[in-house]
Amino acid sequence: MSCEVLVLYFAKSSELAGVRSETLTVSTEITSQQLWDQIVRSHPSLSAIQDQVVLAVRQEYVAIGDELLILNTGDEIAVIPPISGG
Amino acid sequence: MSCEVLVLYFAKSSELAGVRSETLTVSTEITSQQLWDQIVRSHPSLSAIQDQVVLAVRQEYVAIGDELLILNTGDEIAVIPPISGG
Amino acid sequence: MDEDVEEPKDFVKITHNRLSADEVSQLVTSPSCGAVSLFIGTTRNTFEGKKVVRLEYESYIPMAEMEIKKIFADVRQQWLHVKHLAVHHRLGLVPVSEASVVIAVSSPHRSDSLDAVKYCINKLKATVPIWKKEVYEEESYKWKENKECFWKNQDEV
Amino acid sequence: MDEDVEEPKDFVKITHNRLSADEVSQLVTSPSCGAVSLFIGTTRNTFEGKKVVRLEYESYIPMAEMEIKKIFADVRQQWLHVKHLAVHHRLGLVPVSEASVVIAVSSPHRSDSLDAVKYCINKLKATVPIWKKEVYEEESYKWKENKECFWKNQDEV
Repeated sequence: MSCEVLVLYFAKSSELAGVRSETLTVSTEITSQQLWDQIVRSHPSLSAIQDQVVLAVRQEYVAIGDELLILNTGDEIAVIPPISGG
Repeated sequence: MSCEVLVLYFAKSSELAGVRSETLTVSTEITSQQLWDQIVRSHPSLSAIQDQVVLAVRQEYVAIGDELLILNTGDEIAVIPPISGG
Repeated sequence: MDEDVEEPKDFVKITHNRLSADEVSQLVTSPSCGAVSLFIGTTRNTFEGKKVVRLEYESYIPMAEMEIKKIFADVRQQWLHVKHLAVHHRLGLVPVSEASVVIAVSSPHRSDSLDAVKYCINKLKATVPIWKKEVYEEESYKWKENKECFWKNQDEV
Repeated sequence: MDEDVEEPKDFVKITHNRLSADEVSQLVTSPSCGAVSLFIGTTRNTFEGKKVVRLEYESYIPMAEMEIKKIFADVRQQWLHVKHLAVHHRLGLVPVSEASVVIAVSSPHRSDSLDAVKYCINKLKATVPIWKKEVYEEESYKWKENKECFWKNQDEV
């Protein structure tokens, strides 16, 4: 089973990916590592920051790793490089 | 030897003394306790707060006690009840 | 007005407009509170000897608002007497010396608001998805990284 | 502008006018500083269940200014990176919810200004000759006493 998620890119990740958002078709059951790997396949330049990012899934932080995600069409995924607010 | 000092009263001490400032003739060598005792003789109602005050001599705090003060005419003495700024 | 009838309020604004310390402090002022503590983050003119000509902030706005509300919830658990909380964060171009963030906390007595405002700015730097790009005189630039950013300091989130 | 060329400045004002957080924060803002911390003391509407209708402050002004400058000297000894310091204290009638004191401290990094502003307000309450008279609804009143007032806490000064 697969679904269409909205992927958002911010700051350096948006510069590397060359887009600010896009729709990606991914499996509905996927680890965060697999999701990240698929994002990097679409935008190989993102591998430059792979040790420095986390993801956000439905606006909640998710580390890149073994955590299993259950995704649905329309879910919002974000690539979050190191923050610098304040 | 004696001199004329300016005594300032603030907050509750000014209400009790009934004045905000006055000139007092005091000896040029005097302990802060003796100075306070002389102030209380002029305004007996001030004895109500004698455990709660300090003095300021030339705008520096001086506890009421054995400290010997060297005073000159024109020196400013202040009676300082507990503060509540901020 | 009885001091228990006023409900605690939370204010979050992420905006492209200039920030005002007076506005944010007035949001949290309460007749039952004797203390308002503010933290104002301002943009600096140098970084490692390079002259900063301007800064630009961007944010994942809805998530940033949620993360700020989580910080507020943490504060209310730790400091029961905190009354109102406000965070205004500016986005877009921020000239040097202008405020990028204003945080205000009110409480009946001062130690709660002083400690809580410190907690808020420390936590905001670690968890709220906002990014600052510093642009240097020679027109190079750098995306900044808070040392508090929580996934920079540990192996796993 | 180089960050070392701007001299640290101290601002003290004891005034009958209304205080402004923006004004005080702007006094201490510096292009070399990323942080401004403020403390605003506001007048409360109740004391031990009694409704406070107004507050009046008075001060031994020249000595209060000197004591505030002593606090600034202490701050500069303890926090070498603090840049500018400002204290504005209001006198006379202060309506409920308005500011009686605003303290602002700037520093390149935030922890210095946050810690220094806390030190300033704690020390101000202990040593600066200013008095607050709370007037209650039934027109009784009380001269307040800070628990920090330094000669209330020890046998000898």
